[in-house]
Amino acid sequence: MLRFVLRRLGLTLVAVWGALSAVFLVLHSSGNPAVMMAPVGASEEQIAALGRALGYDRPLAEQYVTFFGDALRGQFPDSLTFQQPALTVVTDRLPATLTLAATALVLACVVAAAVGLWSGAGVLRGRRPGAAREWPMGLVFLAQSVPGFFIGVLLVWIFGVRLQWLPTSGASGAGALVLPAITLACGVVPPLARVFRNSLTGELARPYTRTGLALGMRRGRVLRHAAHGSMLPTVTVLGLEAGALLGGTVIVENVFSWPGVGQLVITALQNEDYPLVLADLTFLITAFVVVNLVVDLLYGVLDPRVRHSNGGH
Amino acid sequence: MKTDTSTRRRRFNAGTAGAVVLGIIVLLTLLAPVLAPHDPLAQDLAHTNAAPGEHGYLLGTDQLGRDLLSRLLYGAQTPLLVGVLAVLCGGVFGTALGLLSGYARGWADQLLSRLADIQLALPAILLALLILTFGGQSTAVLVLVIALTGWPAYFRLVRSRVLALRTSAYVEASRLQGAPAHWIILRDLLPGVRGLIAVTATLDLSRAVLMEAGLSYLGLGAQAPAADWGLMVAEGQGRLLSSWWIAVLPGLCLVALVISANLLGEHLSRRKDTGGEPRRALSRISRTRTRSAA
Amino acid sequence: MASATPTAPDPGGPPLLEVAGLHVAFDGTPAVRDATWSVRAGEIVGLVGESGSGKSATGLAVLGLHGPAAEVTGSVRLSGQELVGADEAALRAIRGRRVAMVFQDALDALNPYRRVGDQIAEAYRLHHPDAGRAEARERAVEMLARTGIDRPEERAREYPHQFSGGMRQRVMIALALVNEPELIIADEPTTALDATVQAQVLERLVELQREMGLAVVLITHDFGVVERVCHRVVVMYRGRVVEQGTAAAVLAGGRHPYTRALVASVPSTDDEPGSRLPTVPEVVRGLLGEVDGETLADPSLRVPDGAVGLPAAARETTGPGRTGAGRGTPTPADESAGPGDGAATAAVTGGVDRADAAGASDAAAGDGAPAGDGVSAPGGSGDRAGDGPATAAVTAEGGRADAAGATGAGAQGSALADAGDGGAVAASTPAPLLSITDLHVSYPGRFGRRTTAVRGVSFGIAPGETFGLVGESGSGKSTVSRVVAGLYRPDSGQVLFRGEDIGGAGRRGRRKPVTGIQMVFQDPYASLNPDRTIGDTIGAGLRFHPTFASLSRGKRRERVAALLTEVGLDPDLADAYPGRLSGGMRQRVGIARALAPEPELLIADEPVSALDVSVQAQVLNLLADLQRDRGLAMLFISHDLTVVRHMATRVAVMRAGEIVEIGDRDQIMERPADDYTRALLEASHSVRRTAA
Amino acid sequence: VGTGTAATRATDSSVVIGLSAAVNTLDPMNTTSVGSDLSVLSSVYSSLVTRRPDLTIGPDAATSWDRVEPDRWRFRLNEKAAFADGTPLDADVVVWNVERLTDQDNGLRMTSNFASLLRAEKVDDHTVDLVTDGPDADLLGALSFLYLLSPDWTEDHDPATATMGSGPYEITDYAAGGNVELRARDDYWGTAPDIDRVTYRITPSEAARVSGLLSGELDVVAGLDPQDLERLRTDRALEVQQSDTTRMAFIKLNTLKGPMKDVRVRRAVNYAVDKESIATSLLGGTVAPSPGQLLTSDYAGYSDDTSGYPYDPEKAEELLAEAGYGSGNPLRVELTVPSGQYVAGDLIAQAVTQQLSEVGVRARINSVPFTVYMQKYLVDQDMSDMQYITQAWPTLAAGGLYNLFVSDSPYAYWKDAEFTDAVTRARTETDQDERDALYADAAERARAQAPVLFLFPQPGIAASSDGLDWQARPDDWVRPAEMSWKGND
Ligand SMILES: Nc1ncnc2c1ncn2[C@@H]1O[C@H](COP(=O)(O)OP(=O)(O)OP(=O)(O)O)[C@@H](O)[C@H]1O
Ligand SMILES: Nc1ncnc2c1ncn2[C@@H]1O[C@H](COP(=O)(O)OP(=O)(O)OP(=O)(O)O)[C@@H](O)[C@H]1O
Ligand SMILES: [Mg+2]
Ligand SMILES: [Mg+2]
Repeated sequence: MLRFVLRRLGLTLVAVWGALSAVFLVLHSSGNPAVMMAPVGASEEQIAALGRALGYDRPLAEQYVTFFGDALRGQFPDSLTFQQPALTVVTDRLPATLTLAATALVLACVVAAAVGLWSGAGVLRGRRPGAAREWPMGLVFLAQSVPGFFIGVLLVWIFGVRLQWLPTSGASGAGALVLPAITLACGVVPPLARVFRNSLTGELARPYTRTGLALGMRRGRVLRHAAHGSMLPTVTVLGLEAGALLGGTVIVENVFSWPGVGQLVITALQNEDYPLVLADLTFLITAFVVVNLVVDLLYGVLDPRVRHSNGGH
Repeated sequence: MKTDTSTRRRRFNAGTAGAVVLGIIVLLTLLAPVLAPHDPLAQDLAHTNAAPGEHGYLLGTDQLGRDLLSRLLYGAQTPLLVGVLAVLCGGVFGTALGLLSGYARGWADQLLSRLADIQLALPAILLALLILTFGGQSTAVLVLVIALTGWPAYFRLVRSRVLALRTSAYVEASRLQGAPAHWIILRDLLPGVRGLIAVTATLDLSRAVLMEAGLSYLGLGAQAPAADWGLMVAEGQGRLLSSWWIAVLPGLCLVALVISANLLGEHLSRRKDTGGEPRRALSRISRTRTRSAA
Repeated sequence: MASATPTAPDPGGPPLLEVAGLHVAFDGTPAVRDATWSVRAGEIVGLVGESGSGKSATGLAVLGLHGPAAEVTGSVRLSGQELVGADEAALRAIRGRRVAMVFQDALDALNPYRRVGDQIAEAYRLHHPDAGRAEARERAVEMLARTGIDRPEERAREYPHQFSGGMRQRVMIALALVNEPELIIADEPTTALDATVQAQVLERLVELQREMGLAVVLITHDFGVVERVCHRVVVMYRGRVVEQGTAAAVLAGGRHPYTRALVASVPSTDDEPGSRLPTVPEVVRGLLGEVDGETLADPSLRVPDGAVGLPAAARETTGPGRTGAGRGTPTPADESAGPGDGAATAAVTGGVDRADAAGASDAAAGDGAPAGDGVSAPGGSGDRAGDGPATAAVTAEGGRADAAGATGAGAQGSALADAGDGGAVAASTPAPLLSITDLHVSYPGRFGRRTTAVRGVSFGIAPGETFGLVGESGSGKSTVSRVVAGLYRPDSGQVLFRGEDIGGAGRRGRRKPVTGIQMVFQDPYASLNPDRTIGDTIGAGLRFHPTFASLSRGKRRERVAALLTEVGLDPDLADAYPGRLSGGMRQRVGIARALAPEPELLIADEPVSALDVSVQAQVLNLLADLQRDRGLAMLFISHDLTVVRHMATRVAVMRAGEIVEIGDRDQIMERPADDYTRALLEASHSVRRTAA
Repeated sequence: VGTGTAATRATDSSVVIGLSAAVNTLDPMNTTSVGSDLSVLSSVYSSLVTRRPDLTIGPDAATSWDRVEPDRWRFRLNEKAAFADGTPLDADVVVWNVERLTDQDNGLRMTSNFASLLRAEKVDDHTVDLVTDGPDADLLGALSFLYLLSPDWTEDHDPATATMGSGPYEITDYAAGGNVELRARDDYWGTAPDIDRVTYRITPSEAARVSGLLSGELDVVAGLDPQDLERLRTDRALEVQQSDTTRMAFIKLNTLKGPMKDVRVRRAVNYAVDKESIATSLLGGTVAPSPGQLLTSDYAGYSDDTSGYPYDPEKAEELLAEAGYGSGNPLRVELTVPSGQYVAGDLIAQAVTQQLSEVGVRARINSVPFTVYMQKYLVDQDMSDMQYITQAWPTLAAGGLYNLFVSDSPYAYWKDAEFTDAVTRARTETDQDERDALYADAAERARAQAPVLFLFPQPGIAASSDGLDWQARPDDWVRPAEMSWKGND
């Protein structure tokens, strides 16, 4: 088990390292960042001075090393637009994003579970998958085909503008959370519901379901056992989705003016606030990777086979 | 097994519906110059924000008085072009690497797999934003960015299938027959992943279209005054209060395009030979990225 | 075999379960038709039949476990209570409580995510709602103990995957018995298990049956099992009950030809080694005509009528499925077992397993000479001589072909068989074709550790000899075969083929396999690329062969057609994709592919274990014929001693990566020196086909 | 106290203000964003003088001032003025702040607005002199931007992330880029504001701002899109205010290189664009086309005499033909527009290109983020042929805005000796009439030489809850201290 954890940890670090290197390279391939960072109207000398101060005149390899050294310690240069440590800017915005993402995730889990169990119950009754009873899956399919921004726009239009039921922007109060959370969840429900449904019906098709019935179990109990069995793939997708959720916040936070890291990264990119982009991306990537590490570790808890095989699946 | 046949038939219909709608969209897009009643860029400042039917504009006009119907007809050009090219690039690249990596194994395989991991660790939308902001915007870059975020799906699927196939009895039989590696890859392995690739590509097309739309929506894809569905939603969303059609109609077109591609992909992936693998994998890989893109 | 001799229950007792006029259909396609049989308390009834005959469908129908997709009509009464059409609640009260089921693959039939103790306890509490958790746990542990699991307390806390196959099956039985039901329906409970383990599990089941006075319906397709444990047998064929009666009576000579054919097609320890096995379709066809006037689903089971317009000569030698030709020439083969003729004889019988339907049915009819083969046709051998290198090679090694021939000839009578065997052994000693010395092979395990699969294996195979390798699952048989074939690199040891080291131990990279060694794979479904035509698959062996590479397209096609013909398939199949083919046909294609590069050594790794009993015999016959015909040396791998005994002249027994015993077939079979071999022998229960 | 929803709000006397851009820094000396950063900070810090809603200059921390010498102004400070921590706001504070501002090494963004300011000299505790490098008529306007920090507090606080001012409000909640919350200070030395609590909600999306207004989530929003005017007006719970701003919208032409070097081409594009119809359709008729002027009428030095370029596509084609462009050799230009930065900017740019295309000019739009745009414009000095921009000089001095067009200005892309000369002379001219005459000359020169494609003032549309008493300003400020709930004293 320990080796498994270490191995996953190693892979995780490699992934983080690679992702950060990619960010670093993309940013540096666009030229001297000092040019972008210098205040408007800055002279050549000022830019050069700024470049020196931030170390952009040094060889790329050296900068690369420093960058990682600093990133490891959570140190990034000050944000240009906010004039304070870039990481602080990010962490200040964090609660908003986490609230939104967590709400959306919970919402998505509930919906996905309902959709999956609905289908599962149908299968257990002998209904064929894809039958009319599976309309929830149809909705899921629809949701999967609608761009997130368009869902947001529609929700704003219907609930914010037409019906005026709910606030459409800003992070104030629980009401304001509803529409962005739904929009964000819409992106996560389809993969989650599908995977849960598919693995649930897959589990139900496995012989142990028949064993359960042959022992005289009620359908509900059989369904519960099968749901337990389908947790593994579901949690895998959940992990990936939790990461995708962070990516999704980029758009949703923009549609709904939600003051979180997703909106921040767009602003930072637009302002070419190089340190802030770095800090923000580093944070998002790390969060994504950590979530997936947690998911990997959850495998062992969820599936005894993984636990005993010391990993490799 | 009759059960299978009948369900397949029903799905087949959904799949056909997808194919038909997709075909219609492609056809309309190709015929746009013939069908469009107006120049998609021509402005009629006297009749801005006209409601559908008003002033002889069948679907109304936008803020600049441009005919929405004409713009919608032209509006799929960029998504389709970018989508198809990106799918081609990502598909060919990912498949080739997947085949080689899966068959040859070794350090190159390790390296590529890590690369794909890393690629997955970067939420696609962020990567795209990064490259488009700092690398400049152009259709070529857009295609590359979308292809770049798409290749791991092909790579992983193909590689894992190849890993399973390479020790399969029929590949071993080919080796016993003395077949060289390239022959085995092309004749034994590639046909084995063909179905997989077809499905992945169809589903990837919807991902690519969604991503193009998402980036255009954020202002990093198609540029004004071009008629592009994603961009049109962005332009029109400020007008939802008074002129909903400007944003809603292109959005619906986008949904129709994506749904049809998805339906087709679903149908293909349910066919026996692919065993639903791509759907599962895509829901792990691309779907999540599509989401983040859109 | 430590068979738990079944004690017959009171024959006069009232039936516990009565199945009458049972029909099960899926979407209008009947799976069970008008089945009527019954079980009395304390009785073990075997439900036998080939795959797809409706055994499981019947078993599931008893407890109403079919989904709504299945139409179930007729009557199933448990102590008089009608179960067909009963409501869920009523059925639930019976399931697991009065009637329990044991399923085939216990790894899947047990919930993999839950501790086995919990599963058994849960099953108990389902029907004992008042029982507390502790009581249920105790009960679970007790049941585990009773089914023969050591340290039941501890093991109750483990998960199914931590159990071996046999253990799992015991858990499954414990699960079924925890509520002390009156009847157990066991659906192929031991099919997936090794012979030795299979014996243990069955034994335990029978013991428990006796202790608890259970009635058991044992679903199986294995007559050996039926013979050992069942009181009565119900034989199903294509959904119908074709015969039922006491086990002894049915096995001794069932009235229904199908039963007889099934019994006859299984190799038996009583058979003469190397004799031809009668095959089911031939027998059925011969005695019954078209079954129900319907076409069979599996084309390999189909007996085509009439000859197809092939040249007369070809018809005689090849006649694949063209039974018209084969059937027309049932010449007795008792004359010529002389030297040089062995090859010819083999040539004629080559692949024509259906050709001798009449002979086979004769055998089944009980004339005491089941091996009615050896359709001698000297003209045929002339034809073959024109075929090219194959025959040339055979002639060149006449002496050894001789030996092989003698082995084949052994079929004719036991007196000759001894001599033949002696010849084979003698011939193999001087110049082995393949010689393996001190082979060590390991696989990469987790965390960089390597697990050793084969340690210190040495043996040799003489040209033209069939060498058998037996051993339980995981003993390393396939590993050896893969190393020999050049698909895997050993850690150390020598693999000399024609005196050349082809093992490549210690070197890096993939080594190029030697075309002189070809392989027939176990799973006929996985061994053919579904995306390539059969002709392409077979032809590739020519394309890359040093000597055949220069052949033109047309010539290559011709050779492919000839190969298809040789293995008993229609040459037109060359343009077909494997999807259309049945398992048996696929295995023939696999054999043709292996033959294409004209190998000297053919490795057959469990070539029949994935096939249905009714097809097994055909493939075994084909292999034996080819081997004789072409003078091939063969490494024949199986976990089934009876099959190995049937095919091989020399046998090695493997266990845990080592060879525990190696020697002459008869010596191993009759005077095993090693304990493990003895255990294997005891466990292998084959039907004693005593003459009726 | 009134009734209804307004009353509920009035009792807790709070307002929610929708801002289109985030507050990026809390250091008032290090930002020039009036619409966001400074609007918020002006409630927290006080300056010597302040610009009132009617654009006149009024007192803040200074009670009175006069020009003791042409280049020396004397300010008398309010003796009660003090920071929130009790530190008095005295002459030393002013001197310290001026030092901080004028020290180039501090790299403060506000510094460039005080080019003429040399130093501050303490006269006594509550009197201070500001010395300029010459007579500067615009100094007072500039000083309305000089927000005063506490020297002691600054020693151990980072003014970018924390505040401690002498203004009527204090910040209770702020996260970089997020919403900002203000609370009225109990111990404010000046007139206590009516509104106790203020929330600035960052709402970059126009749609969200409008729907926020309609749903009552937002009380005040300025800088709305004119196309929403109609919809907003129909809502009876809202009061819509519409005015011209002090910000002029035009399309800058790069006269230094490319086709726009030719004055005929510059005039041609001016004639080719139908400003009237753009103003009507895209800006809801809220503004009138500029009569060929760089200033709006609010600027001191605005000249009423010029006449603009009427819409005359034929004349445009003629001029283009003269310059050598025609169907065989169409004029190709690039029009850069900062995406989403200016009210209706993207639409206006599209309308302009379309109209240009009607006279045979192939204009391509290049839509870029504002920072990228500014980078090219000012740092790289690589402006495209045309670029949409709106400009204003916060102090509302003609000289200030005109200074952006003088030959050596990096903003200009226009080297015109005559214009530069007139502007330079006007700046130091103390006689009001003379100065106006010089500015009129400059205006006429600019019209004739057309360094820009003249458009119209940026429309100023603001909406507020009906119950709120608030006068929208022509400049970009949104100050809660100027608001009160009706019927609430
Ligand atoms: N759920 C089902 N849907 C459709 N057809 C079925 C289903 N289950 C069984 N069948 C069909 O019914 C027939 C009988 O199947 P059954 O499983 O009873 O055979 P069996 O005798 O148990 O074979 P085996 O030895 O392979 O287990 C087969 O033709 C099979 O294809
Ligand atoms: N590719 C592999 N990687 C790791 N271990 C393997 C691999 N193939 C086989 N083994 C292990 O090597 C041992 C021998 O396997 P092998 O397949 O040779 O057995 P076998 O005798 O052919 O068994 P069976 O009768 O089940 O086919 C087993 O313990 C098996 O788990
Ligand atoms: Mg069965
Ligand atoms: Mg094996």
